[in-house]
Amino acid sequence: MIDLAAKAFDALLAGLILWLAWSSLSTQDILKGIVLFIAFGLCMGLAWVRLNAPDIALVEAAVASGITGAMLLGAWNKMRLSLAKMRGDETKLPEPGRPWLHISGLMAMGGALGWAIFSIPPENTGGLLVPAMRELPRSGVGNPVTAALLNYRAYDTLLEIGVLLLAVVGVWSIAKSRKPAQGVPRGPILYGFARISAPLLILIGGYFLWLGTSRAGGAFQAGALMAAVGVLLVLTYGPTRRVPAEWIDRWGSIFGLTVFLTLGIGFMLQGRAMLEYSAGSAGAWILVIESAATVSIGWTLLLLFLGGRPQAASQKGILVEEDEVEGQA
Amino acid sequence: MNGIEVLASIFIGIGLLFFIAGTAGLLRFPDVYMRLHALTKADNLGLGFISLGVGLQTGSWSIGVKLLLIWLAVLLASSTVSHLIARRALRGGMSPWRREQ
Amino acid sequence: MSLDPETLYALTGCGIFLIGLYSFSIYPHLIRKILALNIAGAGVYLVLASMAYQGKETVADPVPHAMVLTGIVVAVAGTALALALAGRISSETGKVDLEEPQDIEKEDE
Amino acid sequence: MSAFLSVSLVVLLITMAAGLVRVARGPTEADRVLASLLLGTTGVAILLVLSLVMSMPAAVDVALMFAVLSAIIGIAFALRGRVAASESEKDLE
Repeated sequence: MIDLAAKAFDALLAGLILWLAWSSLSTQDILKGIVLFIAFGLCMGLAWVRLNAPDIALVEAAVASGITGAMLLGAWNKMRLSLAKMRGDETKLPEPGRPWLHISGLMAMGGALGWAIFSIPPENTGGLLVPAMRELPRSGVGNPVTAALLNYRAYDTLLEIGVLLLAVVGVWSIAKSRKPAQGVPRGPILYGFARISAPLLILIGGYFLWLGTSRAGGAFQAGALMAAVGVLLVLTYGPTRRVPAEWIDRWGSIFGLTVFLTLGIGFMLQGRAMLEYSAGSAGAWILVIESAATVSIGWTLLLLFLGGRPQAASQKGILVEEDEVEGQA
Repeated sequence: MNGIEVLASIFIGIGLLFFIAGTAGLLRFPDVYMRLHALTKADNLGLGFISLGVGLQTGSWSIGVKLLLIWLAVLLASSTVSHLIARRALRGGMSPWRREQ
Repeated sequence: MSLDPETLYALTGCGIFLIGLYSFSIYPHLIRKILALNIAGAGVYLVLASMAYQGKETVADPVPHAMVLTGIVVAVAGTALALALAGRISSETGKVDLEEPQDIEKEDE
Repeated sequence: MSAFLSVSLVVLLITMAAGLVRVARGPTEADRVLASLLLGTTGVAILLVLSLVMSMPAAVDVALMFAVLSAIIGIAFALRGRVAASESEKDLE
């Protein structure tokens, strides 16, 4: 009975994931596509838990359906507003050409992928599980995923923070930041909500950061929560507050990478390989790096959400949406 | 199966009923304002019962506090968001549904 | 036929990868293309995580999990950059797709 | 007990799938966003029960993450800038 119900759950979830992927992409209505994509992220979160991957589920919850969803909504709305201003037509698009060619190519690819899945040897060798667990006591943390991210493969994480920074550089050089709409009234309920939940979110972010050393959690989860605090505050108070000076954005986003690199080079000067922690103190160094990375990841994700370089804070209340058509109403 | 487990399953069962009712409301009610009922009342009560049941079953204080936090966060979020969306719909000129229409 | 959960999820991953790739190549709207890339990426992560799954009772292989985490964060960075580019394109041209160059010339004439 | 929990998981997932019908059908944009919020609540409930069935306490943390972030999307949607005439027409449909 239990086994049957578990199988039914898995099959239903897999079907839902496939249906959501298909329907979020096949609709002409972009908002519908985005909302279905957010629901897709929720179902993926359930699938990660089913696959014993709570770390991925946490990141999926925070990043994929929180930050990416807000980013997509903002970009869609900005595009819509600027098209309305330019009298562009969003719905008139050329017909997709020759789908059958694509479909036959993809059928062949799907067959090959399915064959590859079924030809994986059934006796599971465990991959890198055995060495990863063997070295865990020496890695300084209790969670094998954190150990893989910040000890065994710390280079990956270093470069990943670098990629986030590069994305900010790219976004800043092609666009001005998207600003919260001014004409939409906020109201006491929203202000009260922001006042209660911003500190709560920061507290929970700290909890996830600390949790990462022993269980599922870590810098990315905590950083995404910090970014969510930023998104909430920008949306709520954005039209009435000054834009912070640009040096704060710059230092906030490179802080983590700086600490990470300084420590890596410091270890090299002590005669070890880059990011090779000294025996016994690995746990402390990992916590230092993770805390610095949390600040930077949060800041970077917030800057990415803003979708461009923030405008200079010369006067108060400058956050007038340039593409805002509302004033004409 | 001891008493606590029976109580936990009863709570989870009540929660399930509220979820089913909420979804039925979401599907059957005629306009966006009525569908808000399904969102803000039935489902949040259902989540409350389910977290009560799960909390009884695990019997751990740290998880209990987390469950309470989850419930409060969802209550806060759904009441704020539905207020904002309903107000925006009303000011955007969407009039509530009436029977005689 | 009975499927292991990991095989089921791996096949689902293949399916959403194909759906994403198909939509990416066929629909011209830029935001739909970005959504399609994200969904195709999720398919790849699903395959990787189901390779890592070692059964109900044991811990899963942490290394693919770490790779998927890195992948998700890099995908967010790429999505943000792509959305900024798409916004810039639409504000410059008034269009939401990348139209063929000869069509633009026709309009100019 | 465990059999009951496994069955209730399936029931919750079915209610979630039914809620998706509202996301797909609309008719207004507000309907879609509200329905997705409701799906989030159902997802949190599924995660809580899943943490019992799989005896995985970390699933409660995942539920906490979903719960505290569920408001962001809705707020971003409700506070977006408006296109003066065209959108209110669309909402009225």
